[in-house]
Amino acid sequence: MSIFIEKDTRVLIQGITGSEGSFWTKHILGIGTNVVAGVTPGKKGQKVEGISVYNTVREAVAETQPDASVLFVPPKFAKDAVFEALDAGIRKVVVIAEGIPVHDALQMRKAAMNEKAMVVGGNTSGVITPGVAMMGIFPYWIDRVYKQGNIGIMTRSGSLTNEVTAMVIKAGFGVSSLMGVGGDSVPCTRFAEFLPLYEKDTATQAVVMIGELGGTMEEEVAEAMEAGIFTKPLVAFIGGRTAPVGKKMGHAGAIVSGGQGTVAGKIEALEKAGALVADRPSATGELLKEILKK
Amino acid sequence: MSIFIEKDTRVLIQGITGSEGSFWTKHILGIGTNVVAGVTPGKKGQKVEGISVYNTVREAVAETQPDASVLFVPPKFAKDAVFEALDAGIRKVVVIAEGIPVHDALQMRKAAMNEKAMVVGGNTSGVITPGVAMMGIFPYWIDRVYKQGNIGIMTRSGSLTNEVTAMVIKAGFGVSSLMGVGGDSVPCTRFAEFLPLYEKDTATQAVVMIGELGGTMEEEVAEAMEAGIFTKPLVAFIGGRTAPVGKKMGHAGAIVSGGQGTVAGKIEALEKAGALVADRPSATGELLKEILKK
Amino acid sequence: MKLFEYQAKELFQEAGITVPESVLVKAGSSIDQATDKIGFPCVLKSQVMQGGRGKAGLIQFVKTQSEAKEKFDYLTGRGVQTILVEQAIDIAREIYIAITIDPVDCSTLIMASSEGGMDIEELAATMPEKIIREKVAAFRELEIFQTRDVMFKLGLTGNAFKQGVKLLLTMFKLFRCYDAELVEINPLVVTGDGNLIAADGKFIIDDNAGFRQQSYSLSRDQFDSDIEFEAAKEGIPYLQFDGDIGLMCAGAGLTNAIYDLVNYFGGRVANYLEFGGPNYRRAVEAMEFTLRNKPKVILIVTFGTIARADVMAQGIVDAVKKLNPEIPIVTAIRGTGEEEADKILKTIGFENLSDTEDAVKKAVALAKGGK
Amino acid sequence: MKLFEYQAKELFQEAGITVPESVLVKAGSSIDQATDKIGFPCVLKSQVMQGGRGKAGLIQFVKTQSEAKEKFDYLTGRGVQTILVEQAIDIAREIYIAITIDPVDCSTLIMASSEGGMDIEELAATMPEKIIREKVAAFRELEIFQTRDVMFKLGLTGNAFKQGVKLLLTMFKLFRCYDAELVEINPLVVTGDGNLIAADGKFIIDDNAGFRQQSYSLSRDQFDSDIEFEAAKEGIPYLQFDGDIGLMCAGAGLTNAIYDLVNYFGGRVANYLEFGGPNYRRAVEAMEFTLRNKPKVILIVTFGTIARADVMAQGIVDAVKKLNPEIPIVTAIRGTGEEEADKILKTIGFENLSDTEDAVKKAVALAKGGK
Repeated sequence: MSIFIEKDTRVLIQGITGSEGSFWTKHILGIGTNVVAGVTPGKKGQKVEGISVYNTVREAVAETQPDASVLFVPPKFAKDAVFEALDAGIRKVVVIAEGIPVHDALQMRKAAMNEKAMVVGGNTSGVITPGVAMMGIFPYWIDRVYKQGNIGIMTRSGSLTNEVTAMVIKAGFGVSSLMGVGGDSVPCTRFAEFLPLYEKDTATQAVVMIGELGGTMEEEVAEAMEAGIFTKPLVAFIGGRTAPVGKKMGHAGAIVSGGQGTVAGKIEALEKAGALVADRPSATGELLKEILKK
Repeated sequence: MSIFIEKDTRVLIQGITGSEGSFWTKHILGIGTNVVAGVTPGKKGQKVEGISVYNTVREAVAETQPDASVLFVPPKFAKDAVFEALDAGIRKVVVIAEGIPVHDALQMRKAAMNEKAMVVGGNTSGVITPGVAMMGIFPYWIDRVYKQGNIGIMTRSGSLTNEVTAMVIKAGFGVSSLMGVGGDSVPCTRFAEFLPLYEKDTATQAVVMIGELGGTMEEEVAEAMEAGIFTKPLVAFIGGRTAPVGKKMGHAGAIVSGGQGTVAGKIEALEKAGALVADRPSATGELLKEILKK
Repeated sequence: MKLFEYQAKELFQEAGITVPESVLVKAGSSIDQATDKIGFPCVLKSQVMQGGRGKAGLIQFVKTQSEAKEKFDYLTGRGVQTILVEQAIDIAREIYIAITIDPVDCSTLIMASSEGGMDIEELAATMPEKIIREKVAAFRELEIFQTRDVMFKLGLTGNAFKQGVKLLLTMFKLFRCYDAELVEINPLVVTGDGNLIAADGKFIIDDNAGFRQQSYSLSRDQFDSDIEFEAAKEGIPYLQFDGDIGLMCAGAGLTNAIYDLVNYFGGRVANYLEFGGPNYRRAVEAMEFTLRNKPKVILIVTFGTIARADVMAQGIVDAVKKLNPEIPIVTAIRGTGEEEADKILKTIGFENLSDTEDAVKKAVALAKGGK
Repeated sequence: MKLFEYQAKELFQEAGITVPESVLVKAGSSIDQATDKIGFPCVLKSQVMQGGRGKAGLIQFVKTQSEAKEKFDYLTGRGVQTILVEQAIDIAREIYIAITIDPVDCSTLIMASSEGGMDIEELAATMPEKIIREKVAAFRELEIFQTRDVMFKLGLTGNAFKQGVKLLLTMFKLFRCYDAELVEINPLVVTGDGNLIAADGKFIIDDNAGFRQQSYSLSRDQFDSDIEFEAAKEGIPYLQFDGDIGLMCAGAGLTNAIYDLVNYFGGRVANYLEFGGPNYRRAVEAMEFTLRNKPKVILIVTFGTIARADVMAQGIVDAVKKLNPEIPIVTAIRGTGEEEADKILKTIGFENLSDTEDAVKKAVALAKGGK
């Protein structure tokens, strides 16, 4: 079971003929994902790793009925590609591109909300159900990170996800659904919006959230827990505890302004809501054990 | 009973201090309408016919909780005024202004659809429940036209409405709710969208539709009848039977292009759906008698 | 406001849409400079509002200087005021493309067809499946993927495809910026070397948006008659017909209905004139225009609310006194102040009727020489 | 890209927002021409990125020529490169007004307060009820009624009200057109004679939208240090601190976590440098920048997918050979190709660690003189 992508989810790859697109198509197929079609305008009739390429998403949808689409398109075309997927009726979209203009992201998220669709990203590694399928760019072949299990992981980061997930695995757990919310200041889907899905997912026993300074996404998770929308155990690691205020360190989303989005504030809110917060990545595994014993 | 405005409907008047606004406020009050507030930016504190004026609709709503608003604003500001009413939570709006740009009207109708609101007009005399209340500019004091009764009237016209309604009254009927859809090519609410309201309105026994050449509104009414959405008797008069094709005669909406919107086509569709169509205004009353005998 | 072809093409060119090279020549001047610049073969295109210019002989293809002069004289001889002299283009394919509105779902509607050159109405009637439709909801923009979709469906490739994407985005911008009701290119030509050229252009700007749009002056060629042109300049809606009953009515819907009733009772309308709305105090001008097409009778029917019956009646009295029309006048001026109107009209011996059909029947009888 | 005050005001002025009359003067040139033009009293405003310029003495009010020269020398003496000489304004009231985004409901967020001059963060903390908020959903435009609402709430009347409506619409247009993350006027001054003047301006343009925005060249005054400025020109994210452990990490999130871990284990960071993403093949430049703040140890931690561990390891080997750093280097380069990375690093005697905490602890110990 998964909250986003299953063995039989019919996956479309937009931008499949590009260098990134074709490289990752191989790996997306490698893990076992059910890729049904690819799209690159003007490349109709080509094949990538045996997958048929169409000119438009509408064509691909008419021919192959995909349920979900992962986008390997440059950031300046991300908005158009998301709109194209939504227009064609696709309701699950993953946007890998890093460097999407904020104003575009606002429209992408709004369009997704209007269509009751879930657009994940941008600036994300994507979504993976280890051992089953993925829409994204995960090194699933590294066993000490990508192992199947009962822990849902949601993250704003890339490399740090590998780091923290490795600690979860080391503690004896595995991953049900890993959702990369992305590192931008306007992610199209926010942490708290994944919670109802994890809540009803029988394969997920607990959730690990890899957050960081800036924004209010972690606070929203605390609110959802307080409101009873999410009742499973949750362990968080929040990066940027000691980051200097006002400096844009790393992710676009990772900036503190006006006393909002401080790590201290996030930790306080989460602990008040019943989450355990790891003070360093290596503590995540132990806290998971602790919270699951309760 | 009425499909839009009752004795106790709390009515706001936007543009109340203008010459048209203040003139018609007197008459709107005269028929018995429950006017609770007026709005003209910058005129807060003034009174018009004893009605308090506010600067913004939000203020008026906070203080007086109107349910509906009638707009006496120039056509170039109609869109802004409609958006202001919708923004403040008002879900029934009547737009009198003639000469609203088509692109503005598209946005007004779309905004109304998004908010599940009913915006009537523009270029309309408005809405009246004779003997009870009105939001518009009707000479309700002319008895041979504005008499209470059981016939719903919906119309694209102004003067012609007086003409046809007089014939309905002459035949011994009265009017339940008269809805002026307006003479523009993009009315914010279309004929067929009033039908579900007339259908469930116990005060309405039959409906008279005053249509004209151009557009597809009358055809949509026929479709609604065929689909069983509207099952009460309907008599129509359609102006422009002999109008020369391609000439813009009168209303912006009254133009035939590409074989669409001809009076002949409208009559055929309506008769097929079970409506009776009057060949001249004076026939309307007789046809009403005939159809109600069935 | 419907623009002339040359005005539409000016807007296209400013916005970056390729149009054929051309020179505008006025009747009365010489065509030589234009043909010197454009060269041969070229096309003389009459700048008139009339549709079907080709069939009507209003577009002339010429190969020589003498032929150009001859056809130019022929066209101006037919009353054409302005002629666009345009280079002939190397046509490989003709495409239809237009933007208009859909009032039901509030969208901007793009229509395209690989069967260019044909009238869209004709196309809709004969080959509806050949019409590509693409919609843009109110508050939304035309997205690039939509333009690609249209161009793939039109079967464009290479340069023409890229130009098509850009062209459609540009047309859309023009449509929104200029408050257009219609922007149409028909035919949009794919040339032998694979470029797109807008060979014709229709552009209708919403009159109601005049306050925020650049203004075009009215010109005689936009109208079918002198009287219509002059009435339009005065802001009085007027249409000229070939009957003998002059209508002065108030309210667009009522005027249409009266027009129908005149025909219903066997009469024929000389003109349609809207004497309501902002013009209800302008009886003198309205009657002057009504008299110009030499009707045998004037029929005045109103049923106004804002346009007060008494004010209109007084206007008619003044007009009659000033203009002394030597034809009968039938009035049915009702609505706000109608009792006062009856009295006012009585002062000049007019019996103001209350029933519309009675008034129409009387006018028809009078036109036929009865009373 | 955060613009300088004078750049923000240039955009304001072009768009029709009134700003004080001013002249820009570079360090090293004379202020005389500027003050001749502007007159006295006037204000010398240092064009630096730093907040709280007033308190820091970077804004100087001067009344005479000699005072102007003195303060100019004082400011340039403190390293300020560019000074805006601006007329003093007659201040009746100060207003705060800004536009930013709300990422949760996807709206453009207008914030205003009649308590101008104060920092919005300060205001939010001390008088949140004084902040007027107005939202515009994505795909929608700012409507006039919304601007009126804001101006009424700000208590503006007459001319200032009308100017305020126009100003806010203009700010909104600038915000959308320029892909801004923030457009702020604080204070927006109501003058004694009831006009609005933008006395200060903040403008942040989204770096990700560079492809469709006019470009501003990077300047030293936008950065806190020379190294940060030079790294930015090279496209390498770099921040300078005052510790002794130089970080070369890949991935923003991981780098942040390593920064925390160094502090956690009692170390202090000398610099933050992102050696991932597009820069993972640029080990030599990255190490050069890392060495410039004279760290006692370099800590390299990565866990990459696209940024291959073997490529990065080889880069480190090349950099060490080329730069010969005389300080210890600790590596934990993991992810795609990590086994190969171990082997590559072994060729220069490095033991590539697999555990992040081990690596951090080792670096902290080395910085403290241990091993």
